[in-house]
Amino acid sequence: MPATINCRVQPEDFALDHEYQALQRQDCGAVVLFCGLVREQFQPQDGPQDMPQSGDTLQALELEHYPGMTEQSIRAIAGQAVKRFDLRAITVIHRIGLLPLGAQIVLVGVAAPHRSDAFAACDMMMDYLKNQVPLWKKVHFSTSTAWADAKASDKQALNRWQTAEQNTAEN
Amino acid sequence: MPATINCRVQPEDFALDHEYQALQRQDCGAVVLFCGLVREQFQPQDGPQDMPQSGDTLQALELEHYPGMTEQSIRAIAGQAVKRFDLRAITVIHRIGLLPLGAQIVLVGVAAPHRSDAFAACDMMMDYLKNQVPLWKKVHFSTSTAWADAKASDKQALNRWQTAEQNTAEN
Amino acid sequence: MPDITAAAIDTTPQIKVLFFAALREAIGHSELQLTLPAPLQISGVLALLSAQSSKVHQALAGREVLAALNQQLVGCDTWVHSGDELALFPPVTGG
Amino acid sequence: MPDITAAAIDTTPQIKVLFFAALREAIGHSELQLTLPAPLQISGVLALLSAQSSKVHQALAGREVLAALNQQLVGCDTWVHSGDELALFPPVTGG
Repeated sequence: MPATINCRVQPEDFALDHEYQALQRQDCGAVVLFCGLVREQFQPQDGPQDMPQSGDTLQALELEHYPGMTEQSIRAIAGQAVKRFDLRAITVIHRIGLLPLGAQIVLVGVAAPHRSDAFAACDMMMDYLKNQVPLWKKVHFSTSTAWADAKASDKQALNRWQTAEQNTAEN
Repeated sequence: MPATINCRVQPEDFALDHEYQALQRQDCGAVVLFCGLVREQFQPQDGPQDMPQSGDTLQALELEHYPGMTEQSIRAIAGQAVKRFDLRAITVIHRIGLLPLGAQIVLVGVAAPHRSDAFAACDMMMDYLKNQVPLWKKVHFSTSTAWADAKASDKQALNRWQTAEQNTAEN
Repeated sequence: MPDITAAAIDTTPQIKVLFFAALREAIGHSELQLTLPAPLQISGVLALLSAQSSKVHQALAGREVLAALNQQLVGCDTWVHSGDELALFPPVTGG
Repeated sequence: MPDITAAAIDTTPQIKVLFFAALREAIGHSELQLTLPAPLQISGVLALLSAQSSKVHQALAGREVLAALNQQLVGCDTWVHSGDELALFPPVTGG
């Protein structure tokens, strides 16, 4: 069954409730929504990250992207999700530009007849988004800035889906 | 770190946006929301279920529960999630009574510093909710009613978490 | 015989039994008080209920039944004590 | 030598190279046009860029760099053709 795919890359904020309403379908018993938010962060100094050592905390995240490729790669990820799971509607919104503490960064929403597809698809799309979409975060502290480092855990998370893909192809 | 747990069993509808706002924390980069909705369903007759054979479709779901135990077992599930994952806030709302087509049935919302915890906790709580909370669905068609059957797939889904629990205990 | 056993105990051991959903409808009651003739496991309570009423017997026969004792899901080998609240119901279908 | 090779080809093979994020800041440019002296893989383009500018050399050295050719993520052994858009950037950190 065809799925409605709605992908946007924009500086503007989005309204979760509006996107939730738009995702609903009569044949869908499950809607899963992931929202990524700008969370507090402490300037890394001598100690381990995320520890309040320097006193300087995150003021905002700046999101840079590769116009054209960003939209295209998000759409490709949604297309993969639709091929792999039984879905009826997908919404992916990623914001760019300067986003203050607490701001919404990203929304991935999925409507499906059954919850297992909705959960897996939302989870998978986030993993692809973290690893394959040309977006970069610059952390603005009050007196300095630093580019966010890619996390090994994000790469590992992606492997879950790629291994499963290969297994499916082999069987 | 302590997590705020908010569990409700109620006939009244809920506002997703309100619950989403209430879940947000400065140290949480991830919010995952699951919404279960009354989806269309066809009266099972000669053919396989979910096929429009009889022409009679679902008008409403009636949710019966075991007052006291329902609330207690939902709270226990939330407690398990907090023990197992790094979470800051959980909201579980389950509606009871007569719910028409398209109505919201259940909300499970989780706020966590990182998305892997939020996804896993939300997914796990739904599996426990489907298998261990004393709630029953009666399907109202226009000319008849039928109690919903428990699904083997829900039981299998629960095994994922129980196996992992045992593995964790063994290691 | 069961009546003599019950009378021999100081206070008559009674439990509350609740039925839900399809089981409640099949039995036609949502609640009853049951006097225990002797210490019983839940499986024994089910046998006792079936012996007392053909309607209950029919409702329980061939049906998967879950049990909650004092609002905790338990297995059918759990012992029941006086004053307990025993709930019997079909597999749950919420969420 | 490279100039002679380039001149021997009918139209001068040129590509557009884009830099993003930390790499863009380190190099000080977001975009440049590059003349290909010969058919090259992306690894060859990286070597050529490093040879042309010490700033690029420093920016690329010891840094994990991803490549997108015409807006598709590709490996460094991918061949680059005239008119291609090659983007170079650090591992992505969106989402």
